[in-house]
Amino acid sequence: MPAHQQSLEDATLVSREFIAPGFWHLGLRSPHIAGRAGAAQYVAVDIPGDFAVRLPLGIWTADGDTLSLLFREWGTRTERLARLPVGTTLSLLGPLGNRFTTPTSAKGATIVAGGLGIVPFWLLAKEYQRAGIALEVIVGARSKDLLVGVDTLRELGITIATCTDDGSDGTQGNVIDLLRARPKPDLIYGCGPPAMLRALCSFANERHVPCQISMEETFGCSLGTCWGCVVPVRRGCDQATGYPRAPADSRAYDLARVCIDGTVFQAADVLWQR
Amino acid sequence: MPAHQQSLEDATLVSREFIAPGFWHLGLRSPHIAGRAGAAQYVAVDIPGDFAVRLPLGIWTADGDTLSLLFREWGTRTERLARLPVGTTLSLLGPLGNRFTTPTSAKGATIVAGGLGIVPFWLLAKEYQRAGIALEVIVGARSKDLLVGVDTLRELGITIATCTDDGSDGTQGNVIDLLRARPKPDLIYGCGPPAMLRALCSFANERHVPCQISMEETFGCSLGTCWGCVVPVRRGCDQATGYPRAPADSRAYDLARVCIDGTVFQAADVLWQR
Amino acid sequence: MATLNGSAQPRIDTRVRIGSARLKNPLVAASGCYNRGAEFARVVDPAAYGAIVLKSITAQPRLGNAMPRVAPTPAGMLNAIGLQGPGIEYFLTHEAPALASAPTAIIASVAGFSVAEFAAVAARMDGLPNVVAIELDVSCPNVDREGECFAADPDSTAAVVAAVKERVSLPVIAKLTPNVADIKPIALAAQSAGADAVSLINAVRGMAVDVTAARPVLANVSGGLSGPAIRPIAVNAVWEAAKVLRIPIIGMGGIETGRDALEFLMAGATAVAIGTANFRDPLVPLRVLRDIEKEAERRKLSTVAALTGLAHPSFATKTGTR
Amino acid sequence: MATLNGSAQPRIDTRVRIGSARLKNPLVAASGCYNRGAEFARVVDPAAYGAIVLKSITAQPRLGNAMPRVAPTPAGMLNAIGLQGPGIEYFLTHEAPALASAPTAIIASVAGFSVAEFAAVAARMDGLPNVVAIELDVSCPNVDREGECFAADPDSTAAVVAAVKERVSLPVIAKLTPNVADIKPIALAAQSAGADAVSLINAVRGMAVDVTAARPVLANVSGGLSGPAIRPIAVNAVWEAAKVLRIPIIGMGGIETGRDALEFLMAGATAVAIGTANFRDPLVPLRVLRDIEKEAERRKLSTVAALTGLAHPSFATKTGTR
Ligand SMILES: Cc1cc2nc3c(=O)[nH]c(=O)nc-3n(C[C@H](O)[C@H](O)[C@H](O)COP(=O)(O)OP(=O)(O)OC[C@H]3O[C@@H](n4cnc5c(N)ncnc54)[C@H](O)[C@@H]3O)c2cc1C
Ligand SMILES: Cc1cc2nc3c(=O)[nH]c(=O)nc-3n(C[C@H](O)[C@H](O)[C@H](O)COP(=O)(O)OP(=O)(O)OC[C@H]3O[C@@H](n4cnc5c(N)ncnc54)[C@H](O)[C@@H]3O)c2cc1C
Ligand SMILES: Cc1cc2nc3c(=O)[nH]c(=O)nc-3n(C[C@H](O)[C@H](O)[C@H](O)COP(=O)(O)O)c2cc1C
Ligand SMILES: Cc1cc2nc3c(=O)[nH]c(=O)nc-3n(C[C@H](O)[C@H](O)[C@H](O)COP(=O)(O)O)c2cc1C
Ligand code: FES
Ligand code: FES
Repeated sequence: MPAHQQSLEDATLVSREFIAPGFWHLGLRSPHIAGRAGAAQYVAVDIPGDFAVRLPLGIWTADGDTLSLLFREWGTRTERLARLPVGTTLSLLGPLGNRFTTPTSAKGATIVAGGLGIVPFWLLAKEYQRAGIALEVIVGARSKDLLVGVDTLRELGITIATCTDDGSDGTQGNVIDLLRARPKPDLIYGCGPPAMLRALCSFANERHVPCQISMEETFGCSLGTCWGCVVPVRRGCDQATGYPRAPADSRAYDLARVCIDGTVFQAADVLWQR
Repeated sequence: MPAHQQSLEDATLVSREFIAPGFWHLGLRSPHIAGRAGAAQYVAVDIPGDFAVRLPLGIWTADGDTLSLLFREWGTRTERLARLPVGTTLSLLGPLGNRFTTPTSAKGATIVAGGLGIVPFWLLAKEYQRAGIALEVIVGARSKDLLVGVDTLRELGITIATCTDDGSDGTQGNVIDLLRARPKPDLIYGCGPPAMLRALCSFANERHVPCQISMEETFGCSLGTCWGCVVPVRRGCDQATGYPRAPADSRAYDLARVCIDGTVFQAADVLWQR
Repeated sequence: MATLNGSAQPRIDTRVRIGSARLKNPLVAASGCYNRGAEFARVVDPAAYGAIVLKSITAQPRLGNAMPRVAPTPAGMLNAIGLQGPGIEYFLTHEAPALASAPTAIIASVAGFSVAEFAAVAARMDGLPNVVAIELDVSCPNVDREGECFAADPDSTAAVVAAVKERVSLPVIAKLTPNVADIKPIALAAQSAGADAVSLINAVRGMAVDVTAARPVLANVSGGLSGPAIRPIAVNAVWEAAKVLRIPIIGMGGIETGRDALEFLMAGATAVAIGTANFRDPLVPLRVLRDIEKEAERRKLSTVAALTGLAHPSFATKTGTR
Repeated sequence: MATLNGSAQPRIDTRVRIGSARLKNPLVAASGCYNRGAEFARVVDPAAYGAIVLKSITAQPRLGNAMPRVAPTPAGMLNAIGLQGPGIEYFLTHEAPALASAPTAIIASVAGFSVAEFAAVAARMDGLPNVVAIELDVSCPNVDREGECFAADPDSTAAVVAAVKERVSLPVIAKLTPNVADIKPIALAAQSAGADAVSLINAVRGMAVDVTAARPVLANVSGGLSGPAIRPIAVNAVWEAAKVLRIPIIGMGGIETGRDALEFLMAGATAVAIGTANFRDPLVPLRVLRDIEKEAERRKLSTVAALTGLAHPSFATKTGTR
């Protein structure tokens, strides 16, 4: 299974681009990881400094021996990462996690991204282009300045509908509003903040549209061993959740690890409340 | 008092040179500090990484807006420092500590350095050259591979006698042996490991030769506030030791802070045993 | 003298109260790390601090421990200075007069090895120029009780606080150690005995081994761990104490940034102290104060004091005093 | 599969003894950080470890705490997993059989909320394939004694150890918490009750505040601090315990390099465990073992065991058993 071929690789920072206040785009030469990266996979970065655990970041683009990261300055680790000079060597572990799957039978699919939830979709869009399957993309954010990566995705020749809560870019409203206003999609992919994903899952589940979402939690190990990143999923679902299971007698779910059993889950399998 | 004009300066690493196994020479553009550096002064370096206190390192050369450091990989901080790429910005605090003084009346002086104890003497040699006063230099080490910086000092046109414990360079023996074999000096400057300095002080004190030594201890603050770096000195000596004094009733000494009351002390003032 | 770019006029009220003492802002230079600020004055104005806590003073002069006394550790440092100091007599004669020209409010710190020693030394600190409060470093071994650390025990802590309160009129702050299974009973004992505030935390017991020499790095073997490494331990201590206390807490342990200080304030501290971070960045009080003010503004609060306990459920039901 | 350049054939004997258990080398993967090693096997051979300690198993299945359960901190991390696990029944049926093909020796770990629970679960671990010892995570709250942590109290610790010793034949290791004023009485109580070794230390209590959201980062509020930040605290605990114990100590807390591991060995540990560092660098056991061997060679020692206690005065007078 290709998702399980991982490398610990010393990558070189080859480019560093400020794309909007607080948002950065880094290029890293990392042949082993770039060559195997799939949509929704991520790398765990050992940020130089006083950090004892790696930082998980989604793989944005991957081309030849280079991959790129698109991230926001959230806190201490991402701030540090944003300030490293080109030429720095960074230890990466990856590609980690499972991938979005592209059903060979698909007639077309809709991507729904919220803010930086756009990250897994450059690689997915490339896959769809290769497979010649139609794709529509909806990207939303609170306001225009939080809509990043859209231009890069458009460069692939993809039509993208945008929306913002405040109407500063595209339609005013959220991605679910946009989705509702359209014909029912055959297949949905989603990534974004928890509230958006939850609404997206309700939408898809109510209409019985197959839907894959890529989830996020705070990670410890990024490797599946610390059990720091769990999400309750329906028992007996697709995900090979491994142990430990929820107590069989009381709850009809397993706790899956986002880092290794995901980050991709079927909307129908995710249980949003415990 | 010039020694008290200090800066907190963002310096740029402009050169990085491996000079012998475990020994490095770094050039730093740091105009404010380089412009004011005196012999035996040091900088406190904020090494990037998980270090909560600054690393004290002696100023080796200072020329125009650039100063250089000559150091060994002792442990985690110096190892990290040795691996920073040229172009890195480093926060320096300095120049710190007092300086060797050059008596205007001096006819000549002898420098005695052990290993990396050579560091304060490039600046002192320049001062002596400017003042036109004769200088002889003795440098010793355990073996040839621990004798660093000697060539740079020779480039100033200075004659240097070397000795090693194992005879792998210069005379076999230690610096005190060499000193003993010569005419009594008018003035001695010393820097090196504690055992050497102690022997040097005995030598100078017994013969009533004025002698200034630059001492070293593990520093916390490098600023004179943590009291982590004290050395007992004769009460009423040159050093403005500040408080706290030793109990007046029981001990005839003060505890001086190496970081701010030193690093330079008069051999006659240092008390080697408590 | 350094100032920070973009540090505009304070738009919010930064004053805080520690008992009857008023500090112009909630930043305190921690005991043992700042002397009276003079050494820092070459790089930063020590008046940036709302108060400076002096190095703890003992009855007798003390030489402290043998060298080495400090050691760097990951994200921290160990110190085993051993309460070096000139003793109260020398302090009063030679140093106290200079407090009249102190750059900011002064908190005197007292350490002792018996209840009587604490009371006697503290009494002589009362009324010194610019001294607005007295902090009791009860983290030293209690010779009255077989060398156990005062602050490891509620009764010993209470005994020291009560004895001092009887002799001084200034607000009294008990500085507690984190080297206990539960800080709450100790903090409560200090409060019941009349403490006007508690300082949390003193350094955490730790040690390092020099593996080249195969011996402890510190001559004293063990020492106190300070710096960012201990911040989660310190924030937890403040949070726990804030569950049960009415009196204000001065939080400390590893503060290097405004974000770090906000952790303590939101966990229930009224003021914060900064120690080790001064050694790495003397400008730390300027940065921290600016960022605390920014956060208060962002939250549309008119006082820094309103940040206290924001993350703490206990504060929803508490009122005024902090 | 990664290997390290320059790691030559071991020239010295790396074996150590923990009670009657023999480990091929003194490196142990810490409980809760390594599962059975399978996840790491893609990057490093888990057989690099002399033993792997399993995640602590409880009597009943447990879902653990709500999310978030982990948080990065300076030179460390906080975790509040809350002993998530399938419970002993599920473990025995579905997981224990796979231990037959474990890459190295296995140490089972038991957690419980009453003395009886510890004894019952431990008894069922005795005799599982490749399991060479049983570690007792006595750092959980004791429901028999009003929720106080077992390892905060010598008697509770002794009660657990004694009850387990009666039921199992494998060596028993008591894993103690650093959240106490003095580790010595607890360690001695474990030894007197029959423990064959102690593990020092479990994570240190701490917490972090999310200042943007103004709430604790962890849903559980507090958690266990691990990683390099706590190393000085851990080395000190080992040093203190080594003053009074005859039984071997497994030292842990922030080990990332050979130098770090040597601090523990020289302070008195017979073996060392590595937890958090695996997350940052899965190759850590290779690096650490190579560097420990190098140090033993540099000192012309023929066994790694001879490094134990090198910095510790108590060891000059002790003999053989470690
Ligand atoms: C599999 C995976 C892939 C990821 N990919 C990306 C990516 O491609 N680009 C990217 O920018 N981030 C990504 N993240 C998120 C990133 O790893 C986290 O935001 C991380 O916490 C940032 O670390 P930090 O130390 O900089 O901030 P922290 O110190 O952890 O956080 C600082 C502050 O920001 C808040 N915060 C942190 N992260 C988030 C968040 N995600 N949403 C809302 N608030 C937050 C915290 O609550 C806190 O107040 C990914 C996370 C996972 C698990
Ligand atoms: C004022 C001053 C000026 C200095 N100037 C220089 C300089 O110009 N060049 C230079 O190389 N160093 C210099 N030093 C020494 C340097 O600051 C220390 O060696 C420092 O401890 C190295 O930090 P580290 O974290 O790399 O090693 P640490 O982790 O502190 O030490 C690692 C190991 O090395 C040993 N060790 C550390 N330092 C020394 C030492 N000086 N002698 C013998 N053993 C030691 C320790 O015992 C330990 O085993 C100076 C120190 C002072 C106080
Ligand atoms: C070098 C040094 C000396 C200290 N001396 C004292 C002291 O005399 N009295 C005291 O109460 N605390 C003393 N402390 C503890 C600090 O005041 C503070 O509580 C602790 O260092 C945690 O804060 P920090 O991490 O910001 O340094 C000292 C700390 C250091 C680092
Ligand atoms: C995510 C995580 C989970 C842990 N779970 C357990 C556990 O179940 N039982 C236990 O005894 N210790 C547990 N620990 C503690 C570790 O075994 C170890 O004692 C501690 O982390 C210190 O070592 P380190 O700094 O090398 O991680 C856990 C630690 C972490 C980081
Ligand atoms: S982050 Fe450790 S199990 Fe997922
Ligand atoms: S290093 Fe702090 S007083 Fe000298």
